[in-house]
Amino acid sequence: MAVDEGPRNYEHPAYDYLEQMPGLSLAMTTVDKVLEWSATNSLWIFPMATSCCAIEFITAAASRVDIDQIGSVVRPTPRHCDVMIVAGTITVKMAPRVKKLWEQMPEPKWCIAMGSCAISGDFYRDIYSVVPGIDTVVPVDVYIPGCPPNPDQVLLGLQRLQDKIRSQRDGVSTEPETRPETAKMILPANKRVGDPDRDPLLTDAQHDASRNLGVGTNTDRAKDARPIGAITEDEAANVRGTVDDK
Amino acid sequence: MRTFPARVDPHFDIEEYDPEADLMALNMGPQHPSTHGVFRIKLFLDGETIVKAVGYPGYLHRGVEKLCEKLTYVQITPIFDKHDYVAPMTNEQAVNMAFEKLLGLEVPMRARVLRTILAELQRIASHLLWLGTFTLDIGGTIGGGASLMMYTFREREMILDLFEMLTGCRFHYNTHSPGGNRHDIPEGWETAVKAVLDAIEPRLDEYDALCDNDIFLVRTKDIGVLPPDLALELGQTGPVLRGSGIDHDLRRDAPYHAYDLVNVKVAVDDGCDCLARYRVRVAEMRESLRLVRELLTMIPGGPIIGSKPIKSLVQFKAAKGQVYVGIETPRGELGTYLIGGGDQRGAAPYRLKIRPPSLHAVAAVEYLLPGHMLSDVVTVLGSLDPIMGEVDR
Amino acid sequence: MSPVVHALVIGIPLVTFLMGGAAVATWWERRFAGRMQTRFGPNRVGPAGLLQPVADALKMMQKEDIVPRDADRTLFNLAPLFPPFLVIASAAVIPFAATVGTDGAFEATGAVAALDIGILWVMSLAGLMVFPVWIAGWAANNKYTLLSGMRMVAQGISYEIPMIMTAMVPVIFAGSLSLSDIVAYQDANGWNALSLSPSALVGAVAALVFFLASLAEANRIPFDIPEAESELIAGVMVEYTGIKFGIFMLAEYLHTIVASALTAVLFFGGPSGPGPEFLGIAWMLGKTGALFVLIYWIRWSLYRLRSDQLMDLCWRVLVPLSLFLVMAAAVLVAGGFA
Amino acid sequence: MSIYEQLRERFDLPEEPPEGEPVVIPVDQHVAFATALKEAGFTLYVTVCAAHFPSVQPKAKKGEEPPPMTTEAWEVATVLRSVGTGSETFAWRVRVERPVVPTLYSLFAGADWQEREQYDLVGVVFENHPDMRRLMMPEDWDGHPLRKDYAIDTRVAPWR
Repeated sequence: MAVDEGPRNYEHPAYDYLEQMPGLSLAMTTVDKVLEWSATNSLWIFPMATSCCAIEFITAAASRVDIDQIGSVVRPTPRHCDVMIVAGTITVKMAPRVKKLWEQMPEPKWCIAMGSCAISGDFYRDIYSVVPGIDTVVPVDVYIPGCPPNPDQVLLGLQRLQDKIRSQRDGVSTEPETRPETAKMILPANKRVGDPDRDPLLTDAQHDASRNLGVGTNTDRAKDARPIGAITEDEAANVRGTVDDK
Repeated sequence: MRTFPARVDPHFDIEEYDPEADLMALNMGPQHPSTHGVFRIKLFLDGETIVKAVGYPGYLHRGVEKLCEKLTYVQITPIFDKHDYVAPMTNEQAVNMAFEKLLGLEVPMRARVLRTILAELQRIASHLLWLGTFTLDIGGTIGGGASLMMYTFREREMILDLFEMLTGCRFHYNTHSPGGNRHDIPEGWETAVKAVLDAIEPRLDEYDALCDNDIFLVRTKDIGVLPPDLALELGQTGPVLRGSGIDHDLRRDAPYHAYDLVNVKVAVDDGCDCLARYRVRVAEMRESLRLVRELLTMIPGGPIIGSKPIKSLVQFKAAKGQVYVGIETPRGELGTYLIGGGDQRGAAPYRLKIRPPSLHAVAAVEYLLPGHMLSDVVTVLGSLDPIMGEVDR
Repeated sequence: MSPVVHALVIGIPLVTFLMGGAAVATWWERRFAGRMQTRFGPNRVGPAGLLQPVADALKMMQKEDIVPRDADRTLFNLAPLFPPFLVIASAAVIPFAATVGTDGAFEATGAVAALDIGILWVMSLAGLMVFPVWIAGWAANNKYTLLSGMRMVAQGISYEIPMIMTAMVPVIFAGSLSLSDIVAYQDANGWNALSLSPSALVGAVAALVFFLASLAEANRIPFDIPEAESELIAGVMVEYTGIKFGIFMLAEYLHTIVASALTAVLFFGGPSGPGPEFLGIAWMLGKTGALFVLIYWIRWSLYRLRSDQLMDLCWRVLVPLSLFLVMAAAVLVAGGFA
Repeated sequence: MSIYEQLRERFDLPEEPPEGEPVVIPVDQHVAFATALKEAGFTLYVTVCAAHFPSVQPKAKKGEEPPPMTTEAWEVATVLRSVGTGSETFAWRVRVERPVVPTLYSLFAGADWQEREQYDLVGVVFENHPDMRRLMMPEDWDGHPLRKDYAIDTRVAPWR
């Protein structure tokens, strides 16, 4: 699921028609300016709101900050939106849905990672069920740091995104280099449940594994796992009643 | 004696339903504007009437319990801030009280009174947020609900400002620790609290008036009826249980902090429906306002944290055993089942089980939804006030 | 003046006015909601945020046009074309101005096509409005849009009945199906909903029922269950992107404006009012604007009804009431009280 | 008479309640114990907590043979609460060497999701539960994360 962070230069098909029309080439720069102005000033937001940052994001839409000032409306369906704000921790169970929702958004689209959980996973980073940063799932344009960021930082983040869109359209910005974590990402070895390409034997094996509780005995994952979390004998000895003294 | 309809069997086989019916399976969530986060409900609809509802939590499972096994007691508090992100103060208190009970630490009186004030302020803030999002569910994001939400967020900001004065943080405070509090009351804080209480009190009446209209009543009355016996069996606590007519509040029935110093009047409503839960929460806000006013006059002097050095881990060496501590958060009984002695030095929990009130509340949707219309899903779910960070942990 | 020239001379300004009005209405609504909610609303784009609708429209035109894989492509693309067309067509018969006729009497003019059966034209077009919404809901092949479309059809065909019934009350009073005649009657005998004659009582109740039914037809809170965001996310518009979604939004605002104008014409005298006749257009704009503000005031203050409660209200209250109103109006006219 | 004394008459319990931890009862008395408590007024279902105790090698004393490995075990603690003024909790544990414990679903409907969660995270199967599926983790997840032999940063393709 490595993310393609290549330059995204989506152009509406109407541009082609406009450019072919005689006498319009001079006007194109002006038209471009107007279109750029409209694109930056009407950033409709799709809130991918999962946890704490969601509350601060709502606060940003409420009285004190009010992101509606710069024309940002929150719409609950991805089809109407330009910016996806990922606010909160994304888990392994949720990540495929985020990817799907991102793909349902129409181009041109941007993504903002709000809060340290969405940026890197924060202190849940190393936990089995948490995605270490949403930029391993979708390409991120602006990071808003904080845990959670203050509501006014959301407004600032949107304004930074406006700057980025302007510079991208004017051709003065370059895409950042790929994050090392993203480059190291591996493709899913096994297809997910429900995928027609998934080996049916695999499903049966996993089913059995969880049924007879033979966890950690014969799966590849157990071999790869570093046993940081495994209990030591001293730990176990501390627990009353676990060590059979007889 | 009020009679309730027969209990729904949430495990009934959908194949056995009327074969003539044209059923539609509709997935709500995990990304849906009204599921309060990332909850997913699978609905089987006959027309617009719900035949069966199946809940799927877990889209925000962050492995907090596993993480706590790797951290020492003092390191766990900031994790707990993120867990019920609408009421972080009471979360910190819940887990720290479990540690104090296991380690045998005494909390100074000043810290106890301060904790009570913080808990009550947090209760007002949390219920204000709930009121806003509940009306948002009924009234829509472009509608009357949004207007009320903006108002309640204005008042919630005032309380967050108070917390920011005290701890320096808007949201995740990390102000409690085993044995006491970190941040002492700053100068002028009491006056600021009084000013905020005076500002909020008249506005609560306005919100009551905004909700006292026929549309709100027909949308909430007799919707999501939860009989008292089922509420107890499901382990409902807090406003959901009291909205089912059961007079149970840990602040009065099993006092902790400084609740034995004040007389807590428990709001109970035996309507058992969404409207009853709404009434209980609004009455609780007024009661909390009164409690904070009363407690502000009785803050004693003295230290805010126990004399034992909490940062030294050596003293926790003997911390073994298993304790359960539950306190009354805005959503109900937040309990911590703690098995001590995980680390080599005994400074970390061996196993820490959080008892989230929201998980119990949200489990009730399978019982409450069948028989209702599609529009009632959001009303019922909103009235249960689930916080997904707490449900999934 | 030939009918074609007449239609162009009045129709082009009317369409421009309606389109511009709808654009300003989006800006105004957001500012108004902001003011109601102790926040600002759009205020950075252009002076006082006035260019916000322009930016939104231009942005929507630049967006990618997505048709879902499983959607019915033809119907999906066809559906957004109809709503604005139907709404503007129904605005064609509404008289927006007043003049002095050849015999010195008051005459309501300014309609693009002053049909003698104006009210029938409006009502039949309003009846057609459910089709594009149903087509959109069906074609997108999404369960939420399907539910929304079904709700729209149920609500549309139910609320048409009280709407048509109560529209018959001014028709019975004026004895004509022409909107100009209805306005002229009101200029002579006082507004239908607001005058000292005994018929005003019936007229006022009829105006209320008609206004409620038009709210339901235009999908405004508290009757906006087809587009209930908290349940159905965005109703039939869930799958539409870019300018197609924009056209749906535009049609919603147009529909609200036309519903306000129609209520003003039928029950509040339309372009008639105190003062000389050339003020008629100002009166018309003022009344339409006032009703428009009222609709949005209601929208940002009230909650939403449930779909079965909506049907209950229609079939148990509004339909019997409107039948009674029609009978009462007939009795009043027969008895010579109106 | 305290609730503990009442229960001691019917069940085989120690003379005094153990200090600092809940009482342990045999697994075959689990449901009967819960029924007795529910009849005695502990009607509010609070929580269930399963814990995993893996097989470990205890420390050997100097010059002695190392003691035998402990057997792998699971503990399931259940907490109930009485309602109203003077509310108190009662907790008890069952300790099993095979992770199978009878369900309390027939007594407390709330045990449904709680026991599913414990099955999902710790891997204790609750017998006769009507719907023993995973609650938190995806349906195709391998293993039970809160078991002690499950590493916290277990590899999850494609992220780690």
